[in-house]
Amino acid sequence: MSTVAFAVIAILTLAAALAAATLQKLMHAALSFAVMFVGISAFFFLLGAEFVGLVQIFVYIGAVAVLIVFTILLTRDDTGKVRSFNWGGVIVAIAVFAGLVWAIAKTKSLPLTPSQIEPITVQRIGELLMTNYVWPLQCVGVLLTAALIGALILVMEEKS
Amino acid sequence: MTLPILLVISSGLFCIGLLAALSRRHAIFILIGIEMMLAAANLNFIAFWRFGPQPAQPTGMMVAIFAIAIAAAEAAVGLAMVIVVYRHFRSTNVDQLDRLKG
Amino acid sequence: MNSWITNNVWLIPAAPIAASLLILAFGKAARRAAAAVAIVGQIAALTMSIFAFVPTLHSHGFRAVQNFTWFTFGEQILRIGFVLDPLAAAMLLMIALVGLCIFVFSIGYMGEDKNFSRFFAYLSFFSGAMLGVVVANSLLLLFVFWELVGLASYLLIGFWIERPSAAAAAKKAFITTRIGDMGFFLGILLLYHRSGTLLFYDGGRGCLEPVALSAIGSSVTLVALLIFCGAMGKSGQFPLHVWLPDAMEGPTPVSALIHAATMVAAGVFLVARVYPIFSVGAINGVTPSLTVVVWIGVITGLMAALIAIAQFDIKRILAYSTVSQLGLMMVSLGAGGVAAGIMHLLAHGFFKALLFLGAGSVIHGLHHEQDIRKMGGLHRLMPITFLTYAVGMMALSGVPFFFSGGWTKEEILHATSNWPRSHLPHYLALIGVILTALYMTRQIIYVFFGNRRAASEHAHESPSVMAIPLIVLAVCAVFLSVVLTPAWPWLESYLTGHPARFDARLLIQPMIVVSLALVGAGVSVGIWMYRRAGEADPLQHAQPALFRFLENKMWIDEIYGRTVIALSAILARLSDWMDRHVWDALVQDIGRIGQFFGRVTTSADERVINAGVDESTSGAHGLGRLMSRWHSGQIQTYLGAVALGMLALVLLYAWLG
Amino acid sequence: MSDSLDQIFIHAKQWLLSFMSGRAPDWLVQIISSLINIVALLGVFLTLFALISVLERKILGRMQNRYGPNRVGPFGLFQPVADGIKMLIKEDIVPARADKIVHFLAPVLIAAAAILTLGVIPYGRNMTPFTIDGGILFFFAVGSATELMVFMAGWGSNNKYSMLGAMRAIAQMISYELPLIITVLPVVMIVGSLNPDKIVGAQAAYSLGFIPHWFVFTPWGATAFILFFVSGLVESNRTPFDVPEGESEIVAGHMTEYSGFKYATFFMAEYIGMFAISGLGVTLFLGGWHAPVHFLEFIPSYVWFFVKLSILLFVYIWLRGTLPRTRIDQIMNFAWKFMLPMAFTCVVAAAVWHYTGRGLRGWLWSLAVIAAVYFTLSILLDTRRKFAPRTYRFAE
Repeated sequence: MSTVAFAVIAILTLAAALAAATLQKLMHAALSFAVMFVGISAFFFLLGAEFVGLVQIFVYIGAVAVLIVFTILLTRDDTGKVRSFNWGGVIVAIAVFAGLVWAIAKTKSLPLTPSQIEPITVQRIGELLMTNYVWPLQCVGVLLTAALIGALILVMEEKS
Repeated sequence: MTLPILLVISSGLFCIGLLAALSRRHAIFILIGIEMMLAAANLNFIAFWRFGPQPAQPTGMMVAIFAIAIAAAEAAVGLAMVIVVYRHFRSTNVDQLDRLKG
Repeated sequence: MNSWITNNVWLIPAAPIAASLLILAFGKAARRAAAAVAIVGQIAALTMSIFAFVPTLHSHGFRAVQNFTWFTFGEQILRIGFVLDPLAAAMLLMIALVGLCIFVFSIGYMGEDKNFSRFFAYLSFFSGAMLGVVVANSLLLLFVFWELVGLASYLLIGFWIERPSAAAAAKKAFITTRIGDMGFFLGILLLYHRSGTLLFYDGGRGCLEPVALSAIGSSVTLVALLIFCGAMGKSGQFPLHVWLPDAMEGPTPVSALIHAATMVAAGVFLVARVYPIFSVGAINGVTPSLTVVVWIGVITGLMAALIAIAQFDIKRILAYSTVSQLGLMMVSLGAGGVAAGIMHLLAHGFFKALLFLGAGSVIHGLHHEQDIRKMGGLHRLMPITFLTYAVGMMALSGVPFFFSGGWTKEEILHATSNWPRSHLPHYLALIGVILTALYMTRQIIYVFFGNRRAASEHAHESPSVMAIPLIVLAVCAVFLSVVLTPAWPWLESYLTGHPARFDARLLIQPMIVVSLALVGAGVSVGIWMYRRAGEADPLQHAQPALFRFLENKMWIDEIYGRTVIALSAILARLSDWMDRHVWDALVQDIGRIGQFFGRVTTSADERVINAGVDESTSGAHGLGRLMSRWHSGQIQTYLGAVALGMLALVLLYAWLG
Repeated sequence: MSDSLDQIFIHAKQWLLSFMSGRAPDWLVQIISSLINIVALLGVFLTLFALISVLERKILGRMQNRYGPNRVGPFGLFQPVADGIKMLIKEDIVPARADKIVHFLAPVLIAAAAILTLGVIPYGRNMTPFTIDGGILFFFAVGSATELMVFMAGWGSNNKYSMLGAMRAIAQMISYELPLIITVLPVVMIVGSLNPDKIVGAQAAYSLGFIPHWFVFTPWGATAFILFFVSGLVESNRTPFDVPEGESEIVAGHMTEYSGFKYATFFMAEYIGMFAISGLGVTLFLGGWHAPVHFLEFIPSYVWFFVKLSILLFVYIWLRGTLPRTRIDQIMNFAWKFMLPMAFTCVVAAAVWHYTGRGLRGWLWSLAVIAAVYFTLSILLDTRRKFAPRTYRFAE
């Protein structure tokens, strides 16, 4: 059952990603991008990282995707209509993919089955965030504040 | 569901992100591509955590959580920059943005 | 016994640094608040220093150490810490007290400056970093604070950034000290490599404790000399002294704080701190590294004293005097008189700060005139400044019995006379003492006596906010002598850990007589020579060539300009030439190869078009464009290159592993 | 007796599943079990939707001194059936220049997201359809997707009114999502879990037998509940925050270009969103399915839940009948200048409450914190001047 689910999710995610990368209309690409994140979150659920999956949906679909569509709205221009595609990128991407797959295939020692564990509860994550990872957490907080302020200052209209 | 397959999927995602970042002229696509690559990296973190020798320690999850937070910040700033660039150049086509001097 | 401050020594440097950050956060407008915050921070540091001083009094050889892990990478655990011992406590007290006086003085001196609050931010920052140097218990932590001190000094020397000379002086100071710091850093690395620790005291395992010292082995001399390089840079020892006189471009309180009382003393302090490294394997108190220290110190001391005689800028004279006194301290350290050197350092901190602030007061009163030939007759117009300046002058010249400098100088002479290797440093030090008295007499006659010259017509006494610090420092300079006398060498015993006894007979010693005679000789020669000094210097009349030699600082700057700097200029031209003719040509050739490929693919394209396959033409066209755009400056091209590079790395890694 | 009544639905489900066990593979049983949950959920809430849609009109009618629907069936109760039939057989119009796929997907996805959020709320003892460890987070994660759907609706219609409405909706939803989530934080903090069942469990006790330990009875809880409720109003685009739909200004906002069943789907999604957010409010602050006094525990738990839910829904309708529409700038100012600071204050007050011993002392302390911030804010925002009765000056 989970194999079937896995296969479905994998196909869905990759298809959505491909759509996000190649669709002509920006808005469709952005929406496919959101779908892809749902797929990745589903992977996280399957792998037992429910919390990360939920955070991913929360952040990407609730915030980043909305930001992207807003930006698309604010920067509508006609140059988007011109067919503009760089085939060199395709080659590079395929080369990188082939290289990565070759490297993965060449590595013999990859484990095939996940080890059995207790599910990681949200409480445990919270405790870790407040103990072992408290400094990274603070840093990320500062980073997010700085990014917020920076983004605001960037887009503020200049007074004339 | 084995680690190699997961890795192949995530490298596939990564390369599609790379494709978007390299091939599309619109600045937003580059951002989308970068977010995709970050997501692929997150998938790798989670996969390695789950299949790794110490899954009781959720280090991979933690890194993924922080990576998501940082990616969000990056997206916010990146999109703000796209808007500023658009205001300035009336274009979001990265081909036309090769001047250092505004 | 262990009060809370011994466990929280880090608070002392933290207070001024926090004040500094706070001031910077306020912004430019908050002038009063800036001064208030800086002074509150400094008072906090002073109070805590006093609290830290108290427990060190109770037991001899007191030492409180707190170490903690900074970070871990792999197997290596890097630990840093703070230490409180008599050396640190005495330095803390001196720095905090002198610093406070200078802060207060600066309110008056810098009153009209438009960057008033920035000045106080830098001052506080400097003070905090300097206190940090003193309490660091790890060579690495010390180095960090050391560099912060260097940064603060750079910022403060170049404070009046709109003056090109100030900017140049700041750069010169930064680069010159950096040369020394390079050696220092190499020394740290070598020490870490050999001993595996950078902590000074670590319950028997620190790098100043026997186990680690014996582990260093034969390279100990090299380690010591490399560390001494850092000390030479900071303390302005020959041949790295050239930056210190130029640093007088900074505001006078800065000169007082950094380039007289504290920062330049850091080098002496460093040598004293790591003294065990210098003295490993000493025979009769002599090691190769200490011998180097002695000779460097002697050369510096004598040379700077000579140059000081022929200077006309009131601050430059003091600057060369500082260099000379630092040389004396180094001599003392090298000759085995560690306590004497440190005592001179402490006493010097007070009276040299006093002299600089006095000079500042004169400069302020004369509307920023610094040339002593244009001063004169100020002893009536500026009585407080004159009296305090005279106290400082006598302390510096080493007048015995009543002034702190006299006793410490006498101790140093004592130490040098006992040095077994050679007696030459001793005699040279004696000459240095005479010269010190001579140039100080010259200066005071020029400035305060004689006719009123051009600049002193409209002179006025400084406001009380500037006068009070002068008085406080003068009182310190006098009363410090109480604890320095050989009859009751309290400070020495405090530093060395041997109990002190009162013995009035020790007041009269041969060395006292000698130094009294020397000082007397210096002063009377000075009075005789300069009694009728006018616009032109008597020495200039008598020995024009010699005077020119000294006035131009023995042409050391010029020598550097002809040798070191010229060499680096040649190197820069060479690399510029390489850039233009070799690398650029290479890049262009690569570009031509790219173009060639482009042409090849373009011609291939045309054939494909002739074959008439539409889809593949656009593909090949894209490929051709990709090739010909090899150097386009497009962000995506770069991204692609990055991706390919990553791919290469992955492949390499997979292939190897 | 009361116990069996309480668990009657659970037993019924187990009875149904008992036919399967042994005969079907495990995964099939799992799927069937989930399907039963889904069907039950849909059945209950679609019925509730129908009921509320007619009740709203009736109650509004009462408030506005008119009858409301009373033609179809007894008391007009079959009105929703008639409406449904009407909607189904209406022509489905898609604008010619619309982005057809997006236009089609928007209502579908918005309804799906709304229904998904229902899945994690505990409706009664052992009656949580899907137990997820991070249930609250799930709720908000799925709920935040709604914004994207609204945007899709606005964009897909290719109509400026639609786009404007969608922009307004997203702006206010994003602004109020912050206070909404932050007011949930104190509860999560105090309970130490994101699991809705545990949150309900933490409110189970009673003091003196009749004061329930619901979070709404603490100062921070009460404040947070009010803030939560207001944010919920905005999130479900209800009056007085129905600017996005503002019929009199921009036709019907992002739903302008929808007709027939798609429009009905939007409508349904909106109501279901309202149910979900009220249900979450009940779970977080009003003790979930617990009875208000101890001796009433014999009444089945799900009854209590739905009673509380109905009361909240009545307040929604009541507000709609009472308050006029606010301006968009007022909404935004209110969100960022008042709601957000107060929400943070709730977090602080909850921490104060916890560290002063959760007793009467903690109660008073947290009240003091909230009052202090409230009055400071009211001074800073100068409410006295802004919200004083207006004086009109006429040309003389």
